[in-house]
Amino acid sequence: MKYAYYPGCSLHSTATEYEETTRTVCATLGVELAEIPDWNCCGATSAHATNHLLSLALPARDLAKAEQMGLDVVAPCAACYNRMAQTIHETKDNEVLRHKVSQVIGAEYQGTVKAKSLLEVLAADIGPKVVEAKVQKPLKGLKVAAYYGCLLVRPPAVTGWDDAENPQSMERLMTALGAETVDWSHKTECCGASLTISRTDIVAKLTHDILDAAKAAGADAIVCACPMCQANLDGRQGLVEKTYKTQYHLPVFYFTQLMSLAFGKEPYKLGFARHSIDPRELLHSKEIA
Amino acid sequence: MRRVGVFVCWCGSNIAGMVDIEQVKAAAAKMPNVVYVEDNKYTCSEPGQAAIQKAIKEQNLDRVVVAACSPRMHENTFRRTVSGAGLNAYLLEIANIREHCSWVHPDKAAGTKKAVDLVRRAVYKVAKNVPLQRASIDVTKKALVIGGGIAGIQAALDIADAGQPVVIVEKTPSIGGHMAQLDKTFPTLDCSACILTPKMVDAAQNQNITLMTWSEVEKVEGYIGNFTVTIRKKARHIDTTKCTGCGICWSKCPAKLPSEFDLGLGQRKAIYVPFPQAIPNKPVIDEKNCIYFKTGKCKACQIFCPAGAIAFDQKDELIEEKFGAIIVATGYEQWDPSPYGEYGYGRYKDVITGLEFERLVNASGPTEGKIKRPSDGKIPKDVVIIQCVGSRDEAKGIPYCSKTCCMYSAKHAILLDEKIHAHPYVFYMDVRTPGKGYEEFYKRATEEHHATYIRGRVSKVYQKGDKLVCLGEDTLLGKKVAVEADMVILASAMVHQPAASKLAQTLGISYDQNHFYTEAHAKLRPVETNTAGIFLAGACQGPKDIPETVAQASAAASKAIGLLSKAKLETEPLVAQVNEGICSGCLWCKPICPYKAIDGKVIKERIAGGKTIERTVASVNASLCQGCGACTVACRTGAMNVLGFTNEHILAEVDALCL
Amino acid sequence: MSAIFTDHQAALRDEVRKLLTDGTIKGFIGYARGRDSYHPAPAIVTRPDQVDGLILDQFCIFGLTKYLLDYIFEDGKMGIVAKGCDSLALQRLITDHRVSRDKVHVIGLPCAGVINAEKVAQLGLGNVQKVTDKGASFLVEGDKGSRELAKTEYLWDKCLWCEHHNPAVADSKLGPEVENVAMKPRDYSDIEAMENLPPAEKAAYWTRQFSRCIRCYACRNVCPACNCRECVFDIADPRWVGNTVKLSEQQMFHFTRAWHVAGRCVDCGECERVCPMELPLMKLQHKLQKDIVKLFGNPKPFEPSEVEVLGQFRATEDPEEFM
Amino acid sequence: MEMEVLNLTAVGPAGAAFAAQVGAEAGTDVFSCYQCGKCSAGCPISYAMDYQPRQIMRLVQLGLKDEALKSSTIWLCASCATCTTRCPREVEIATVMDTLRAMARREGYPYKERNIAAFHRAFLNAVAGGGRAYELGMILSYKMATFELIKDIDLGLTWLRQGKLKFFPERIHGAAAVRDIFDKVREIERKEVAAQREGRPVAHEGTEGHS
Amino acid sequence: MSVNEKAAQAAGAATGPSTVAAATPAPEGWEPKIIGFACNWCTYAGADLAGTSRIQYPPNIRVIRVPCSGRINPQFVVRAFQRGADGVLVAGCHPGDCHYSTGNYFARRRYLLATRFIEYLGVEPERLEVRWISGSEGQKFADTVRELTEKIRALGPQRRLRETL
Repeated sequence: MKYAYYPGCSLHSTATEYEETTRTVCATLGVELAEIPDWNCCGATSAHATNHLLSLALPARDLAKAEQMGLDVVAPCAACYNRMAQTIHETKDNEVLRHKVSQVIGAEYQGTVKAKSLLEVLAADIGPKVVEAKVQKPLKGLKVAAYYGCLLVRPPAVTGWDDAENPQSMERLMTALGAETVDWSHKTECCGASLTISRTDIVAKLTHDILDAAKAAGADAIVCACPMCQANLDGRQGLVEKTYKTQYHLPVFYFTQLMSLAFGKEPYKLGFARHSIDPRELLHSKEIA
Repeated sequence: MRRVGVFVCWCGSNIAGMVDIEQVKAAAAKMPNVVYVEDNKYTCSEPGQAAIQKAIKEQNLDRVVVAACSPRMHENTFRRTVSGAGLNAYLLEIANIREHCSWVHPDKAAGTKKAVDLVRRAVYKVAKNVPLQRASIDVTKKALVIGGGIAGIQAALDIADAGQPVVIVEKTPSIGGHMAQLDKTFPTLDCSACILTPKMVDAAQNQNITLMTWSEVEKVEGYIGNFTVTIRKKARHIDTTKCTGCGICWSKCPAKLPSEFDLGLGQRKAIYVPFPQAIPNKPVIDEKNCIYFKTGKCKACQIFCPAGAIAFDQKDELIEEKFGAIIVATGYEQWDPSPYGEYGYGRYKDVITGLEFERLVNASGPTEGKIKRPSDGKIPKDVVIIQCVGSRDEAKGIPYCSKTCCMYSAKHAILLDEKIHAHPYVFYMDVRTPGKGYEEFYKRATEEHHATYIRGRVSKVYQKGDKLVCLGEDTLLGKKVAVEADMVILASAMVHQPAASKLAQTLGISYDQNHFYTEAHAKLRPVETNTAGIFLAGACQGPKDIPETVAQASAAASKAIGLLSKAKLETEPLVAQVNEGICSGCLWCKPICPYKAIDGKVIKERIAGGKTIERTVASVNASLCQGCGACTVACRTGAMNVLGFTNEHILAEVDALCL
Repeated sequence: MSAIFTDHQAALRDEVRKLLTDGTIKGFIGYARGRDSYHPAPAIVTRPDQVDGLILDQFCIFGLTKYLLDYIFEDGKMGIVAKGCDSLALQRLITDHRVSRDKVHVIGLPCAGVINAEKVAQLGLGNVQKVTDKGASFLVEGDKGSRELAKTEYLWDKCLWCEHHNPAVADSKLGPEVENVAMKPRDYSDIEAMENLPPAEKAAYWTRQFSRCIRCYACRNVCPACNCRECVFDIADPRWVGNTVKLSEQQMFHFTRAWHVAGRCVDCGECERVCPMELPLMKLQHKLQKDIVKLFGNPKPFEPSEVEVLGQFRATEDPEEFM
Repeated sequence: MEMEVLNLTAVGPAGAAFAAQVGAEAGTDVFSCYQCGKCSAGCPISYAMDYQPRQIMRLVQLGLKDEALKSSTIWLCASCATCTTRCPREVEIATVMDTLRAMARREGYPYKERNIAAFHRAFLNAVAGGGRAYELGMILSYKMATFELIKDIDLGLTWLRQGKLKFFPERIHGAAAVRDIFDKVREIERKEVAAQREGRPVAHEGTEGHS
Repeated sequence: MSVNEKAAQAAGAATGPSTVAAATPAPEGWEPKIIGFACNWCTYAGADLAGTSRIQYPPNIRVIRVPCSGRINPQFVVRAFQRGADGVLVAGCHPGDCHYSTGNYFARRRYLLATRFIEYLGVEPERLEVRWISGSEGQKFADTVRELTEKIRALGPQRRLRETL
């Protein structure tokens, strides 16, 4: 199984631990990643908040490169995945738009490749059975709340590979790793990542609601599949605790970190030190790391 | 030379506004065979029809063309008009210059040109028309009612009261339908069972009514007045002549399963009557779940049955019977709201449907009428009712209003307050109460029972502790609101029966995009189908409440009674006809006929030299033939034709339109 | 595959004589010598003494079955000789209820292919004396010379892909059955080439063909599937097809003729063979056959069956293109 | 403004044209909305908005362009698409928000949420400059634009220490190609706006953030 | 080929087949003449519904009402072309919905074959449209007529089978 790999900007900056563990997990599971040469930013929310054509053109340049490689794209970042899927969706049956986009990027974009999120590839294409077979150190006793956020599952017309209201793919992966999952209410609520810098107050409230719900459901930690979500839930947790005068201390993992851990990788190689809420104490207490 | 009169209708401004009537008249006057042209503001009105009759007499017309609305609208009207003037009813053609022209083409010049062409088509066609006579056929004096809910029961009782025999075919073990599941009925809050069960008993005891429960319609052949219906009488595994309905068998049966009648909220046995007042009060054995059928062991029912009525070896029976009329009363299903992931039906036990609530509140239901929430049996304090679940939601594939939910939600709100003093919060988009006493009933819910009505669709229901948080917008305030409820009732949509389209195909009737059966005319023929002799009653035709269902059932019954009371039926003469002179007798037409109306027959013929020979030709049974004409295309010679739509007609129409 | 019709000529005569003598048949439809050795003629014999005029040779291409239509109202049986392809034509008449099986006595003639007389006549061999089967070729000896002719080159095209070497309907057979395999697979490449032309070129091609038609109706008259008691082209009211010699009427005529035998054609190719203007009429029939195979999954569209392909349907399996 | 009576007849054809344009650009039928409020109820941010998302839809239906384009709602929308996902009439509300935002920017409406607009501009500047987002540079340029110098300094320093923020931007080889995309998009937009306006004066600030 | 060239080609392809057919220009004021054959129960009712719903469509079509799509002999279609129709619409109930239960299934077989055959004779395939249009599909009827009219307008007059004097 081979994919054109699109890391996206975050995985080269705030989320290097996601990038590293993505590569670790894929190597373990035999998913070959060929990084798209000279990829550019997908434009994220800012592009489609500004100009529709721009929001299609930026991902299209990357997709056109993947077309040349003849490979479907895998993107670990939910936002990048969503922008790519959106571009494919909108240009699929719209030849005029596809040509307009091709003109803008100065290369031919035909719409022949698919874009998948890393979670989809690992949970659906590879599947929990294969994952379970690779587990060396089951994550016994760890209770996680799987958090999907918005961009992995919405809008379903664009994404559509898991249930939009009560997705289960991450739960199935976590169960395969030996962890426990909680059924909770906020797994697809938005954390407001695109406002994290400009309207920190709003983000604090949204993050608070999510953390609250996870805690109430009895989770020890949150596991996610998006560098924005992780940055928000982890990085803003201190602010939330201060603003709302409460304590959570909920570590926020990338699902690939937990997979690597369960596959028996050295914990110190998994970037836990870069988390704002250090998860190592929790992992120690559960005798996982 | 024919003498054709052309009558151009204005239809007020409907046609005249968009088509130049004078131009059409002038063009018509020059068409072959046309000897008279006249226009009229409303040709279908009495003066309009009188004008046609006058012209037929005074101008000695032998053919008539009316250029007006669709023939589907007034062809029969004008057929009566011309026959009233002594002309054969079939010497008439309609040019549809309204639906196909003035209403769809805003360009008057182009529209007028098209109208002229359409008139020419009719003029050319009518020249080929010949007088046709209606034939008469016998009527089997018995009606079939498919479905034993309130619609079917009412229709059967009315037909039986008129002295005609009627058979009710019901697929479940008992008649009663959805109404038997309900607790109270709006707007009077009578107990549903109290008004339904007497009717069920009447149906069972009426000499003219035969009940066939646990039975399904398998095949329908024939035509109005003469349907031959094959009914599958499913094996009950009970000798109903011996069974007394004492109930020992189901008390002894060890196999417990969720009860369909209680929507899974209660249990039944593998041998069961669906509910205590079931009619007939004789059980059935559910083969799939019966321990004896699964393992060959048990037979507890047989051992304990004092009447010796258990018959494990009973088989399905196919019964063929003749009927003159069929009433379809197959009802509806409540929509399964699982596709609303955001409401958590199926995920949270205390999110239930309206029909489930009916069972919870029903004295003969699984909780004996105590409103307890399914998860922990707690009596709820705050209850949210969400209206339009499924209904009016195109994203969920149900674009229509289910019509009954506003009222039953108000009823649920009243019952919640009355029975357990719970506080009902009703999320609605519109409250629709167009019915006698309905608005007053809604008023009672809000004023006397203090139900909180919130205008807005709930966006999400989620569990928080032992509460279900319902997030909505109060759109009248423009504020997001949350209700922390103990139980949530989803007023789920009324949808078609799962097998509705299959039955439609068996019957040869049509259904709409929502799989409700289509009436012959939305306003003027609301209980008839396009297939003569088949009528509709109740929610199989579209969402309906009980009063409306009963009214429609009686209407359908009166149509059926009218049909059955005739000694003979007149048939449409527009059927296939064989020109025996040129028929080769190849009979390739025969397998194409859906009504098995074509067969070979041997005719005798004198040929050159004075010899008489025998040869086979195709022959059409005119009372079986419905005039579809599929056979004609298989006939290379053109020996097979359909009267009214002959090859001569259509070729002339093509030529007229291509001029 | 060795079978030479001439070898069975004597046996045929004997059998016909016997059948006529014992009253099994009241007449026999066969071949007689025509204007030269390449062109046999149809012959009807009713008396034993006429039987020696019957011939059989490797040029007996045309089917005789359609003559049976002249006898359907007469008492007694007619005899007929039929190759594999002719037997399909007979089946056509029987399934169309035009000829009743019990009124015809069929002498079957297993056939390894018929020589294209038009091609051989060009070779200047004079009147043919003898034909010998050499496996892949025929040795044709004429009074002005002899040649060994490769079957793949000198048989009629339809014989090359024929899968009906042995008669499907027969009361008796002349000689042993021959191996029933096609010499080459049925090939629709000429049809496909035609399909791939742009509309204007297709139109130009057919205009060239149809404008030559003289409406002699030979194609209709010879066709075993054109067996109506009264032909649509002869019916005046309604007149489906005008009978003036005009291009548009010729087109209508050829569309109608081809369409009327769509799914019923037995692929005998007689229409094209008899056309005096050499119109490629089988190009129409083969197009219909090809599509019937593809659309309705009927691998043998030219074998008459109880229900014709357009007289049946499969609700869910038939292609749906009209949504 | 709030106390004024909205004169619906005064909206006229321009209002209808606005509604039609929003529908066309967003590729959705704005008139399908029947004001059930499910969008607002599910919106995580609606509490902070001046108009509920449902009310924005209503403003668009009524052709009240100024009210819609001056609202904070269109800027606060985080594009989570919960509204679109749950809409019973299949209206793509999130796309309508995108459309209104782009329209407001194009037509020079004052940003109700200056900070959010500044963030988007800073982000795109970074992408247009080097082909990829460059968080530190972007954050610094955002802070220069918004004078929010102190806010988030803790988190920023932590992230720098953890290596989550880099001191130097990644530049891709195709940076020029990416910049070209921005230029072409701006050019197309300029032409389309001009065509739309047909002679009406084009009066708004620069069409692109990175200029 | 550059992106621009491809785009231009795609744009050209989108306007429909205009290659050979348009070689002879349409006479001034020419309007496509389209004959529709519609079954009484579905398509004719659908066309009526387009009328009652006031859904506008081009006035180029003239409908002949027949009981069932199974009644529509392909020879009628060729006759229409012969007599000068530029396009023909054959329409009936959706499969499974035939008022006579099976008529449209026979029609489907016949027209699967006839459309191909008529095309084979050199008539542009766009000129013969077969569609299932139900009684509730007034919009589909109007859309079908509009699309067919546009396609035929692009093709120009039908001369292939047309009777010439």
